[in-house]
Amino acid sequence: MSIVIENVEKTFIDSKKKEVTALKDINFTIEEEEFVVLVGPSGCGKSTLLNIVGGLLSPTSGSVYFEGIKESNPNLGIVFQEIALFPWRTVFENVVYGLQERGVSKKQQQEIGNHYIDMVGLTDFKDAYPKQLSGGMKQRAGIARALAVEPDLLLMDEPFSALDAQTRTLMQEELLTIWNRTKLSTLYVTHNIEEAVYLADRVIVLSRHPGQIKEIINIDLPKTGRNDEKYREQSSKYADEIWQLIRHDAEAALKE
Amino acid sequence: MSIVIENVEKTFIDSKKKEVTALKDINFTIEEEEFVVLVGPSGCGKSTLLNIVGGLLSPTSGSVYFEGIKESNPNLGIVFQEIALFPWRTVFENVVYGLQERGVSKKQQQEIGNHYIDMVGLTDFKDAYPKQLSGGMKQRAGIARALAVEPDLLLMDEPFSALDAQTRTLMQEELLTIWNRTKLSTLYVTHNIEEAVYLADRVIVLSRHPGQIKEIINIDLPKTGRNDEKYREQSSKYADEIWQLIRHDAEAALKE
Amino acid sequence: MEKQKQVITNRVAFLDKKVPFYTSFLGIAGILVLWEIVSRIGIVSPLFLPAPSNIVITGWEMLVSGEIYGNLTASLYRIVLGYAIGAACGILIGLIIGFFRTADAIGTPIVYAIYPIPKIALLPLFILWLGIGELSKVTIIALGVFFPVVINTFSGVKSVDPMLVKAAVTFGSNRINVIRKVILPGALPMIFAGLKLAAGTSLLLLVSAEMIAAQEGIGSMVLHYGNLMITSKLMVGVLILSLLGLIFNRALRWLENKLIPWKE
Amino acid sequence: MEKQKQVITNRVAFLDKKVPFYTSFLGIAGILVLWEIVSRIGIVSPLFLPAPSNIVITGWEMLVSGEIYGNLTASLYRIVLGYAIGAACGILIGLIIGFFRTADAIGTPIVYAIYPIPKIALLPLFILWLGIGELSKVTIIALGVFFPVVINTFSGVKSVDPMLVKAAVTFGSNRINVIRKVILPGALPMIFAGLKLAAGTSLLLLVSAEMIAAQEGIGSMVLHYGNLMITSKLMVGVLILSLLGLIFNRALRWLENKLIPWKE
Amino acid sequence: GQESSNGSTGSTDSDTEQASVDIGMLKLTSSAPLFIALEKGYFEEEGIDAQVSWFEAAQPIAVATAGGDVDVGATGITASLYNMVAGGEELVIVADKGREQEGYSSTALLVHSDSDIETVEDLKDKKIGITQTGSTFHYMAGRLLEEHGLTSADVEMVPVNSIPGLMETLQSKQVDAVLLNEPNITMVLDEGYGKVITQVGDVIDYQTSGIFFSKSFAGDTEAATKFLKAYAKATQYYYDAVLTKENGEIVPGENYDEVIQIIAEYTDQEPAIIERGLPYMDPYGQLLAPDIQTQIDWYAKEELIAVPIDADEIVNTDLLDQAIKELE
Ligand SMILES: Nc1ncnc2c1ncn2[C@@H]1O[C@H](COP(=O)(O)OP(=O)(O)OP(=O)(O)O)[C@@H](O)[C@H]1O
Ligand SMILES: Nc1ncnc2c1ncn2[C@@H]1O[C@H](COP(=O)(O)OP(=O)(O)OP(=O)(O)O)[C@@H](O)[C@H]1O
Ligand SMILES: [Mg+2]
Ligand SMILES: [Mg+2]
Repeated sequence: MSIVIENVEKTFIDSKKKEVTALKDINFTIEEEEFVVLVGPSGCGKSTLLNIVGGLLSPTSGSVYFEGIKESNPNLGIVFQEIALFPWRTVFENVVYGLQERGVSKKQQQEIGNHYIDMVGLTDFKDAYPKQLSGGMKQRAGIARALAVEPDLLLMDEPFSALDAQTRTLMQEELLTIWNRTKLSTLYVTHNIEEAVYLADRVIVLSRHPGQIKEIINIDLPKTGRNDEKYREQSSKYADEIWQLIRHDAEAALKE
Repeated sequence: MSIVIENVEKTFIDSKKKEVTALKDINFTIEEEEFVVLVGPSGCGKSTLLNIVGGLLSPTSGSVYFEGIKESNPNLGIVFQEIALFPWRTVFENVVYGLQERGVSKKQQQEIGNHYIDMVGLTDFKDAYPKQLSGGMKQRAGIARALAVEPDLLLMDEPFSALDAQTRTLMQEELLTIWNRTKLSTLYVTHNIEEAVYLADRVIVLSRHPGQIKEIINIDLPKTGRNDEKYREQSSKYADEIWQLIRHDAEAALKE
Repeated sequence: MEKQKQVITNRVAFLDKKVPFYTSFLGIAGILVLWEIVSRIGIVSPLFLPAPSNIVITGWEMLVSGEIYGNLTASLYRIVLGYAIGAACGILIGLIIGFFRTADAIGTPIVYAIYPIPKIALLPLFILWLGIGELSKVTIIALGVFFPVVINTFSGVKSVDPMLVKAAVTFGSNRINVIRKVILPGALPMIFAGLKLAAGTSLLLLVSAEMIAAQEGIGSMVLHYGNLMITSKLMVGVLILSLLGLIFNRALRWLENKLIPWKE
Repeated sequence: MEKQKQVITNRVAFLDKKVPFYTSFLGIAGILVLWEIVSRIGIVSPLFLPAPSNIVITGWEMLVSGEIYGNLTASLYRIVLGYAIGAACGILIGLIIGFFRTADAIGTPIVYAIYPIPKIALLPLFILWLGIGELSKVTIIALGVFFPVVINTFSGVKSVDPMLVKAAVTFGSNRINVIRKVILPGALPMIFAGLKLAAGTSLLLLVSAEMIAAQEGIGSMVLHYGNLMITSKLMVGVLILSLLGLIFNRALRWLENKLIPWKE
Repeated sequence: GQESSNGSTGSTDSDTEQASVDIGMLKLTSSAPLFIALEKGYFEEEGIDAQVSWFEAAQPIAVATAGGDVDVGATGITASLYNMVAGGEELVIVADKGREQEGYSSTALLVHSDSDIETVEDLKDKKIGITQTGSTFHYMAGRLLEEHGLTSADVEMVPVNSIPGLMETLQSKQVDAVLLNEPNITMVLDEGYGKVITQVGDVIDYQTSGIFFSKSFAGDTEAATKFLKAYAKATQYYYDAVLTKENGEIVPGENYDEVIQIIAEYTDQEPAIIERGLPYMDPYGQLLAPDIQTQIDWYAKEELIAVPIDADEIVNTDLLDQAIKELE
């Protein structure tokens, strides 16, 4: 099973009624059990692309499809940057939301819900409302919610960008641990180049105006232990390479 | 001239009316033209300490003083995490606020204001209101406002934490460029260890419960070009050393 | 040479200034005592300003005589019925124009066209249409409640974070479930804001309507004793209305806390 | 074997549904046309529901005859004066209790004790105290305006980001300048929210007071034609009041945009 | 709202002996004797410097008199007046200023001209429009009903807050009957939408309004008597001019036109309208003293006054008697 993004293009009408091309000629495939990371400067269309893949936006042309899948209605799990937990539901109720909507039995909801809440380490906060959680805990609940539907494709849009640097580092490690247990096909969006290098099997670098694929970089490092002394230099090289690709665009974005 | 932090201790009364010691036995000195960075896990008291030094909070015991200064009323410039620009003032009016309050003449306000707005690259946005600026531009205006009073001590509390990773990298570079021109004594708070290593002459690592100085680390690297290939390994070692000091506390903070 | 030392002191200490806890009581107690004294020693004639003690005693007598009971039930009937009808319609229509674009395009301009009319001005019209009985008064109150509620419900629906709708759809909700599980709870805080706003308006309309066209009710009682210059009984009426307003507000707040435990 | 292909489609497309721009007009226009027809062909007697065209014509006649002018000036005098006094006092006292802790401790409980009284209930009392002339009506309106304004001003002061106060102090402001340059502009948006809320209340109070105790004014004119069952003239009165409400609101919004250009 | 003006036109010579007296009143026909006294200089003759405070409503006059803001008040006698006295305010009623009297048209009960109501008895279960609760209209309606064997509980009294309101609601048939006074009765009859069922004065004698003295002015017997001498002269002048009857018909007296002219000037109204609404007044301004107790008893029975009071507390006929004696 793989997810094919084929000739995707997206134009918006901006506030001055002008047509703006946000994405153009986007073509790539997310293979089974592959972790693909999208990086690029602000406004290059990362979120737009992720939303199109997630079925939350229609492409102007082109299409996105699953290939070689049995189910007629593939499951998607999305983790949002804004977290988007339902404030009126407790952690548990949030996590099992997708299961409820699929008509899964109460008993199974309990089982699956508890399993994933456990996995993200929120067992003690099962019955807490989102407002009672810290930023890091909220995002973990968001991840558990996306995992609970056992998705065919996991989408994450800058899930850790609102967290402080230390929490972020710890969450990246945790995410990798979880991913190693689930091995979900994943499309991950980030601004943070170190994060991309740390997590990705493949990094897709976008340029802006219009958002196009500038480069696709395979990260040839073992999936775990990239932080170790011995890989540090190589990681740092990848990061530098990506930064050189983006830098110019990022500076331009800052001046807008 | 130096700034001495002597035996500072701070206790708060928490919501359950219990006394909580946020800071204990804090002793250090910021030398002239020194860039001191405070790092530590969430809730270790970084902001509390910075506020005490900035005269925005009273220490429970101990004191903070300038030594060997001529003026009777030392100038402070603070850059806040929340930026705290006055929304009803344009960039220019914000930047010259401190000058106005000191009774500086209109003409000099113009001169100094334009100088610092130029320095942070906001000349085109002089007359814009803060709501019209992006996050990065807002923070640059905040920095210009703090510099404009030509402070004896510059205080910065996580100034870049709300920015995206790429903007942050660019802003760090800019800050260093500006600092090299002004050479202000600076106390800088951050969660981000790479940032600390990139900017600091000295890093003070705090532990939590209560906030105490765990270690003071001198960064023996040239002030500019720490990003260069040749220093990258050394930087990375410093960062690792600091991370090992903090990690345990950071994990604990995440579970609260 | 001695080194110069410039200690940094807290310059925002004034923000933390505390006032003794009893100051709050002092204000109200002071006014009441002053008022009592002023009326007692006759600086102001009790005809114009009866002493608080006098008002309380008169109130008790009116309670015992059953006079309050009759007027209060008449008023309560009107306001409860009017408020319930107005709030129910307001929430319903607010949800409809909030969620369906076509209903929004048609309904919103109509709502905003009628909204600025001070509702009491319609009382004579309703008396013409519906007679001078309870119906016209209940309608006026319902109408006065309807508008703040419909507008707040509408804004509430519109202010629901679209991210949450997207999240719900992503996790498999159909449109009905989006309304039921996302739009409705998401709009609830704004709906309550509307209900609270409407509470004040409904009371104002009740009293005005009773003064203009009623023989019974606390409003007409106040006017009646005003005409008769029986100030202490007038004040009892005002006191009852103010208690009514207070209870109304508290009840809504209690309900809000029950229904929106997750509100920050 | 053919590979299976499952295309991902946009599941929130319903959020972007557009309605033709003319739908908004359709609603209002439809109602007006229906109304005109219903009255014209006599399904409903024009005595109860005069046709819109009839109302406009009657309005024009009343304008020419000067009848509207006299009543309108009487009403405008009352509401402008009452609103100005109430708003000025409300802002002033709101700032004082917002900024001085002691004033807060003393003043706030008093404000909240009087707040729930539906102000019109005080009209008979004010007639006793101040006579039946303009003063009692103006006072009622001022009082009705005072409370929402004072409470909003107070919350406005309290809601000013303490970070901004700290920033101002850091950059050398003394307390007076903190009030002038930070608290006041920071509270302005909330003050305007209060002023807008008060606009509706003041109009309601004006009409009620004029219906209860006045010979002149749009409110008493509406009641007068209600008593006479001259529905078209009554409707003209309602129309004027609704225009008054609209203009009032627009004027405040215009002022807000002038005074708070930095508001998001 | 009240405005002060020097009421004594013409004479500006300041007699040192003159006692200054503030009079609070309305621009209504029923204040005619005061207008006459002012206009014809009766007050100066008695050595009184009369100052007039014009009021817009009746109630504040009583309040001002009791409070001593004016020395003399001239207005209607309502439940609120009795409640004021019961509430500790002090004033005394000293003279007549208009009453319902058999044979003289003043206040009447009207129904719509289409109405099938013909007698007061037919009013059972009907709506009667009055101005306000506790007003003179309320009292008259109640007493009319009682004289015809009904009680106020048998009808619905609808307060419409104003006299124009009464006419309007009658015209649109929102009430079945109203009480109205002259000249409004004539206006209704002229427009043809109403008809008179009965004249109040034909059923009861009723002291509708009076002259009040503040406690301190009443205590100044000399000035009070002087004032009442002037007032009594004026009422007599008024009576002779407009209320004299020959063979049961009112005929214009010698000074008829002059009196109408004075009233028209003070009230800013057309003489033709004034002529229709000339209330009955006692020739010597004497109060219908026993009626005051009757009023108090009725209001008390209807629970319109909080604490029953004794008529003796507020009526003082001695001053006027003294004045009349001095005049003769
Ligand atoms: N609904 C919309 N209407 C008009 N233009 C839009 C809309 N959404 C996005 N755009 C434009 O499309 C471009 C891409 O936006 P997008 O949010 O996908 O970028 P991004 O890479 O996610 O940026 P960021 O890093 O800031 O999140 C931007 O120029 C943006 O202004
Ligand atoms: N006003 C206050 N009242 C009570 N406790 C407080 C107050 N301010 C801070 N604290 C407590 O003091 C400790 C230190 O807080 P501080 O904000 O200085 O930490 P920090 O290191 O800046 O954290 P962060 O990294 O999250 O900004 C925390 O435990 C906090 O809960
Ligand atoms: Mg994005
Ligand atoms: Mg902090």
